Amino acid sequence: MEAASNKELRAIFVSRHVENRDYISLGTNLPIPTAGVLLAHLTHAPDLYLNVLNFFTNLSHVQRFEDLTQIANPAMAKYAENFMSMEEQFYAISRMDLSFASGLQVDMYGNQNLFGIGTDPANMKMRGPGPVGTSTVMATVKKYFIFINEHSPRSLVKKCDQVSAIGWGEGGPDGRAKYGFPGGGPQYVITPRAIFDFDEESKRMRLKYLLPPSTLEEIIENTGFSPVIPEKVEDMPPPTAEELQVLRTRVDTRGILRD
Amino acid sequence: MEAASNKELRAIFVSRHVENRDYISLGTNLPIPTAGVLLAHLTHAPDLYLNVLNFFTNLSHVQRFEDLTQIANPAMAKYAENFMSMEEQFYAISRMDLSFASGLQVDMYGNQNLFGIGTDPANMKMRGPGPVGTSTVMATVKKYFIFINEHSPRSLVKKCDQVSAIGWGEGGPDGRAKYGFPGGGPQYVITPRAIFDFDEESKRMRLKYLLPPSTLEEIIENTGFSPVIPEKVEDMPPPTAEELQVLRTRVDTRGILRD
Amino acid sequence: MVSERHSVVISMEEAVSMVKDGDILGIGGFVTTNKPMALLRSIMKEGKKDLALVAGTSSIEVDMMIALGLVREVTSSYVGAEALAPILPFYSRRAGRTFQVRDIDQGTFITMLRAQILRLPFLPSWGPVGTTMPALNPLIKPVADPFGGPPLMAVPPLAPDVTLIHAAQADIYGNVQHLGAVYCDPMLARAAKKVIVQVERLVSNEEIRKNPGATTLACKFVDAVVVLPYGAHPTASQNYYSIDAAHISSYVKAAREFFADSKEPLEEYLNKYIKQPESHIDYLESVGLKNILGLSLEGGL
Amino acid sequence: MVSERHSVVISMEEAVSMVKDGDILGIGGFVTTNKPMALLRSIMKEGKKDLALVAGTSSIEVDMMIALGLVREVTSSYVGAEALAPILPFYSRRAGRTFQVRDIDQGTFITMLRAQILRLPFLPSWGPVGTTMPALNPLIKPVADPFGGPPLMAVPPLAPDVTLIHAAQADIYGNVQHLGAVYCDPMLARAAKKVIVQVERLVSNEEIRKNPGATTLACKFVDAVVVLPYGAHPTASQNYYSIDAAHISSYVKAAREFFADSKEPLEEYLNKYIKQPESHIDYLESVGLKNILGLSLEGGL
Repeated sequence: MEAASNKELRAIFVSRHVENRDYISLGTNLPIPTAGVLLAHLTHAPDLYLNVLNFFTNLSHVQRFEDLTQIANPAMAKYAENFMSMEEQFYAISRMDLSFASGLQVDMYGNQNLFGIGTDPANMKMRGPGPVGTSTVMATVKKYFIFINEHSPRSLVKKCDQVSAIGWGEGGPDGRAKYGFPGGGPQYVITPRAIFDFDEESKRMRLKYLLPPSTLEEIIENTGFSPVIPEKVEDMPPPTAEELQVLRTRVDTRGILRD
Repeated sequence: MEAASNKELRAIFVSRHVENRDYISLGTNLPIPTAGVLLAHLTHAPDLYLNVLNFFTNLSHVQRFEDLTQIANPAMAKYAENFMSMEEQFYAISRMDLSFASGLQVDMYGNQNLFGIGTDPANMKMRGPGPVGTSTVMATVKKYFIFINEHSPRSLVKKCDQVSAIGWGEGGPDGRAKYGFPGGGPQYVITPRAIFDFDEESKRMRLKYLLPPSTLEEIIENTGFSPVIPEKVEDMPPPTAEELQVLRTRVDTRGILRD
Repeated sequence: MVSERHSVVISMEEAVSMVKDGDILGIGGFVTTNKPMALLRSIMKEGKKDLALVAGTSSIEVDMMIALGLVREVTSSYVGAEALAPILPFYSRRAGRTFQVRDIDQGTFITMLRAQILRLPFLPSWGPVGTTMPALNPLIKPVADPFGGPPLMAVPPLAPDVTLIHAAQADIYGNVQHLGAVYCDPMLARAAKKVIVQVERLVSNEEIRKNPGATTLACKFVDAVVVLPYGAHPTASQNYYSIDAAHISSYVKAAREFFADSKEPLEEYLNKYIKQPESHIDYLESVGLKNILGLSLEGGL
Repeated sequence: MVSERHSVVISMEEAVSMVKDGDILGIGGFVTTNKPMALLRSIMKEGKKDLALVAGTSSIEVDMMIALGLVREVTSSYVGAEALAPILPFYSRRAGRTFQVRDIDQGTFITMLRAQILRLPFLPSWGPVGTTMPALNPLIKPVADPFGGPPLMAVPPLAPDVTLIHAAQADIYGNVQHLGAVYCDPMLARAAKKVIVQVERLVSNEEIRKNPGATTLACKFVDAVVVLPYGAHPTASQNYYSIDAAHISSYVKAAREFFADSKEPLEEYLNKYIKQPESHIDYLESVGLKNILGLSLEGGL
């Protein structure tokens, strides 16, 4: 079988961190984490509870997904087991196991900025679309992964111009505890070049896996701060035949992760 | 036509204070106000919005009510236009125009006690059933009427042993304003012997109408405080033929208000 | 490779074993409708004790558990049976003596559940303002309005260890449909650590998906389903049967006599309906099929 | 003697006259689904101005109104069109310049609506804690936890003068059924002083009562109903049609060009779809029946 693409590796990484019975919200416009969650669903997590738009559903009986980019579509209503109002969705977050965040900027402690670029509130250089629900969700969800499509000094910054959702705050082991947040905070930052976790003490981003074809030098060059670099950077354990097969034949049937 | 009974008069008083398009919750176990509201509904208020148990309904198309005591019955589901969860019912109170309160004790400012008899929280003489929703509802509903089935010094007291819902607090024109309550407070106290409103300045209960066969002396004797007695106590304007006819032939078809 | 989606349908015995002595027990339904009576009877039969009952609007189920000495605390806005019994004997006479009351009104009760659901350490409520509720319930504290208005009253979160709910139907995965009013059940479920739902009947997942808007508890909020037809008896079950007023009155009469002339009628009631039946079916037989099938939903109005 | 129950069905003209210059305007729906576009187009055509838009998750409707210079303030957690346009030109470039942004996230937005619905002067929210939201939005203030935990952030109530909603069906009395997800619509309606709902079709009261559990806005929360089939176009209408992605993209393209080479494409778009059509039917004709009937809900997944 053809080797896994960079995007496929990221989806498989997500899949391996999904547990059976998890409750997960599939965001719109995030095909890689969506593929990862669905791969888990069709392999080891048949009891997933999925929140797609305002539909509450389980898709373990779906044989193949025809278009991964269209999962967040009102046509999903046909699989719905429940409709949830926006209020009910927020009521459900305390039971949510995993969520995905993103940002125009993400800083070394996993804080995110979707408000805009510029430090002067009255005169920003560029306004982002806004945080949607992330400020509240990232404060309260059990755990979350940060997903960014661009790994550059512009997106991975020392300090965000604005902060729309807190990761580990100003760092340190009590980075979140001092706010009293009920949620567990960000566990991983997934970029096209690498996967990071957070150092237990400093709560700074720490390189976990390089993603091909990136090199350590490229990571250092393209990150706007100094991430923690462990003495030995392990490789991500390779995809199994089952993972690749289910991903390609049932989840990503159009091959959008192989582009 | 037979003259109106005491209970019928009370129902008709309520009916006259119901306006078209009002939103009103019909409590359980309160047949007189229920009859009053339904009488208004079938005469001058076809657009009433009624909340009965957790059903939201309009009953203007009902030709006759077979059993007034059974209005708050799950069988009402057949007339429901909407189900409301308990949470939605509380969300709706800010749009509610009229509600009915009651109490083991009611004091001279219309404060109510459904907690129990006895001033020592740790050792009450008798525990009441509890306030149900009244503490919150009476703080926020646009206006409300207090309805008690017994007019005695035991039920109409100078000071309640416990207070489960606020009427005019400690009295005075800012009796409610100092708490910041959004609701308009109690307008009338309706007993088997009389109807009271509240003095504009002192916010003390003021005799408005005597209900036959009571006399002024009986009122004074049976009230645990000195209500405001105006120089001239008016009679309640008598029922119209239409009011009595609709009440007897369509609303109270079993004649429970004529016992 | 693909394992199947799991069923959460369990037996009564398994359900009861999910409740421990000392638990905070959430009870769904509304006064004398949709009470999870079958589950509660098994809990009473097993003698689970030191229970803190969280039942916004409650009735004989709470009174009976007090009568059996199983209760350490009650959080409720109402304990009564309306026209059948405005005041219930054991609740009214033993409150503050054999158990603590957390006095609350329904609006404030919902606020405590909402605080738990949103994992907020407090929420303000109008309910207690100006009343003696804070003196009766030390959980309630004043909170300043940061926008300069008068202070409000705040309540902390309330999290049942196990919430018991009665509903019309569910699928094997735990998607529940009430087919009528839901009362506080969704909030009691969302606030709880574990949720057990007893249902009149089991339906297919396809049946649930035909009308997803009718799903009142999504399976994520349901840990276990127990199939217990007529399980709300003697309270009403929406869309299924009305209250058994005669049965409820027989309990109330026996409980009143306990405090007057004789303790025997209550003992007889509890023996016949709680202690002796070996199963829910046994209980229904002791009530009698004729009584049960006579509880039509027609009439009224 | 008995007058009849009244209809709340009104014309587009009557509906638009309920909106005044300066109003706080609540807009229902979710990003590019169930937006009350037909009502908004009439408001834009009439040139109602100084509007404060309250739209939790919004899209081109907000961007267009900014382009037309009608907006003084936006309260929203998201203005974008997802894959079609992650960022919308007028919102992104004119924020803080021609209008104020009340920065908020969706959880905090709901909290503001809930405060209004419950008539509470404030409610605490996790959303702004630790973030720069309070610096961006001066309505947000810290509030002490009366139970001793770290401070939270509080928001005041938010009350739209008029809320506009798009839904599947209603009866003439204003009982509304979405036949699908409701998004923030029930909260936006409950918090508003007036509510106007545009529907795909009118149904009988009997049809509503066949499934009261499907009623998403009870008539008490609806002041007016306007029958506007295909009224959500070019956004999707649940149960009726999908988004018109090509149409949305044509707006986005024109708006982007406005800030690049040419102001003409935008002027053409606004003329053709907002200014010239004399009625909703006129608008649909300018879009073309073939385009409209091609927006099937099938496919996907």
